[in-house]
Amino acid sequence: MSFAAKSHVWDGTATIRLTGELAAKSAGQFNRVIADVSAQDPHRLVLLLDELTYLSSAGLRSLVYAHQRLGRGVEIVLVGAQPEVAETIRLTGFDRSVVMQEPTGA
Amino acid sequence: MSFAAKSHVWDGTATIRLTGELAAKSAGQFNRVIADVSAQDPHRLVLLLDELTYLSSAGLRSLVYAHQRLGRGVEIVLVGAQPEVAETIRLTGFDRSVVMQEPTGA
Amino acid sequence: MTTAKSTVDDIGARVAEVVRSLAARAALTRAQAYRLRLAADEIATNIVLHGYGGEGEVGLCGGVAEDHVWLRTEDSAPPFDPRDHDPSPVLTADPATRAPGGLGVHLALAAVDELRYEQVAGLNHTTLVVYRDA
Amino acid sequence: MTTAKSTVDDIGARVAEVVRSLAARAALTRAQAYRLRLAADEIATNIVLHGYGGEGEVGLCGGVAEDHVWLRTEDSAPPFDPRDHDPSPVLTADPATRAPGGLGVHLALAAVDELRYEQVAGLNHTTLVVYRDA
Ligand SMILES: Nc1ncnc2c1ncn2[C@@H]1O[C@H](COP(=O)(O)OP(=O)(O)O)[C@@H](O)[C@H]1O
Ligand SMILES: Nc1ncnc2c1ncn2[C@@H]1O[C@H](COP(=O)(O)OP(=O)(O)O)[C@@H](O)[C@H]1O
Repeated sequence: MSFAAKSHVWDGTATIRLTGELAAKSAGQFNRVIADVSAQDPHRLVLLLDELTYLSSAGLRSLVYAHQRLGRGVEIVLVGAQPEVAETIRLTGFDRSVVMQEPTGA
Repeated sequence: MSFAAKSHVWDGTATIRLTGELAAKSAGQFNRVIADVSAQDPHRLVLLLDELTYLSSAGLRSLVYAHQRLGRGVEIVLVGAQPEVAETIRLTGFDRSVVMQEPTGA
Repeated sequence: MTTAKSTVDDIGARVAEVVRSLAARAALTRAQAYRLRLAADEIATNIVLHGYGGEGEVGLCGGVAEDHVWLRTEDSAPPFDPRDHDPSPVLTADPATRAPGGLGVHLALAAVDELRYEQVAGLNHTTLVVYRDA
Repeated sequence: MTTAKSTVDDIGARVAEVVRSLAARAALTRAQAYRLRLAADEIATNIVLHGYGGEGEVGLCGGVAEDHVWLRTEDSAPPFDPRDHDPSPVLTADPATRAPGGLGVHLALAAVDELRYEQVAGLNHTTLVVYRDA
């Protein structure tokens, strides 16, 4: 059940690499990283998901939080989600409000 | 669930050291060792139990088998049983038909 | 004596452990195991959070049948049948502005092949089933 | 697809795994965990051997309550209530000449603090309880 979120902000783009399992236990940690990067007013948020092995609804709640914290004009890009994670995002309609990219398209 | 039974017979005494867990899965293996040593007609069977960490009724069935295979005149000595194993032997009345020894008394 | 009640912070790991063991025995595909874990995590986390209000006892059961794997939660919180929950208001809302939450039961129902709910001796029994034929 | 029915050779390891996890959560003493494992091993091995005649499905459930730990087997073999089994003929016989066997149910009943048996929806539910106060 390990989870890590490493972020950096450069030229208006905030990038967060998620590693491990984003679920009820780890959502608070992710929310704190989102709050940190949003304080730097990025105009784009890129989440690198290729090492995210598990995502539950508690993690999706963090995505909603990111949306609302960053504001409407900020694009959220999800890169390289593993198949099960991508399926979960689609099942809950988040693919309509974010841009989903294959890793090579990043 | 590992189990090992190492035996030797010397001067009419068969000694078997039991290691690990003697349960349904391992009882057959122990029975084969008993059959081997009984073929050498020992007059005494010593079971070294200090490394036996688990004993279920399937293992006690092997003790009955040993009794019957070796015959009435053969003494069975159990040495150094761990507390839970010793309790199981007592609960099933085997302490009446074998000699139970502390390791230092062996 | 520790209380050992499950919390939102540990129930997920317990569920994952049970699913791992069932998946190994039943030779589930990675996708099947993932779906069972996700559904069980959502259901069990809800029991702790909404049913008990933060912490409480959740019994976990599991087995492998000829054509399916099943996992059941048992709890003594107030009755709640996940099949009665309608997620459509949340799903049709704009994700950027909708209220957070309200997705767990929807995901659980979508992830498994069957979800059964019964009350047995005053307890909630919620059973999740994943078919073994992929 | 593997059948994954439990056999006498693997049921013991499954039981041990469930007990290990319960014992860790409930901080059982070594002796308490041993007693729960022994009883569950005897009951579950009997279900496979006597109930199913060699192999069959056994569901395993467990939980930690305020003052006890419980483990339940669920099986669809013919009804068998271990509490009805009288071990005294075997126990009073001379161990050197008695028939082998007939000790498992006795050990199971002696090892735990409670053993409950119910039929639920045509299944045997056998529940073992060990109190947490040593
Ligand atoms: N075990 C439960 N007991 C009581 N209410 C529940 C239970 N599980 C879910 N609910 C109710 O159903 C709603 C939807 O649950 P869910 O889809 O998981 O979303 P969320 O947990 O994010 O609110 C919860 O907000 C809660 O009101
Ligand atoms: N689940 C079961 N279904 C049917 N019969 C059983 C079951 N468990 C035990 N029995 C019966 O009870 C007897 C005693 O069981 P036990 O004390 O474990 O000894 P053993 O298995 O060595 O015979 C068995 O021989 C069997 O006839």
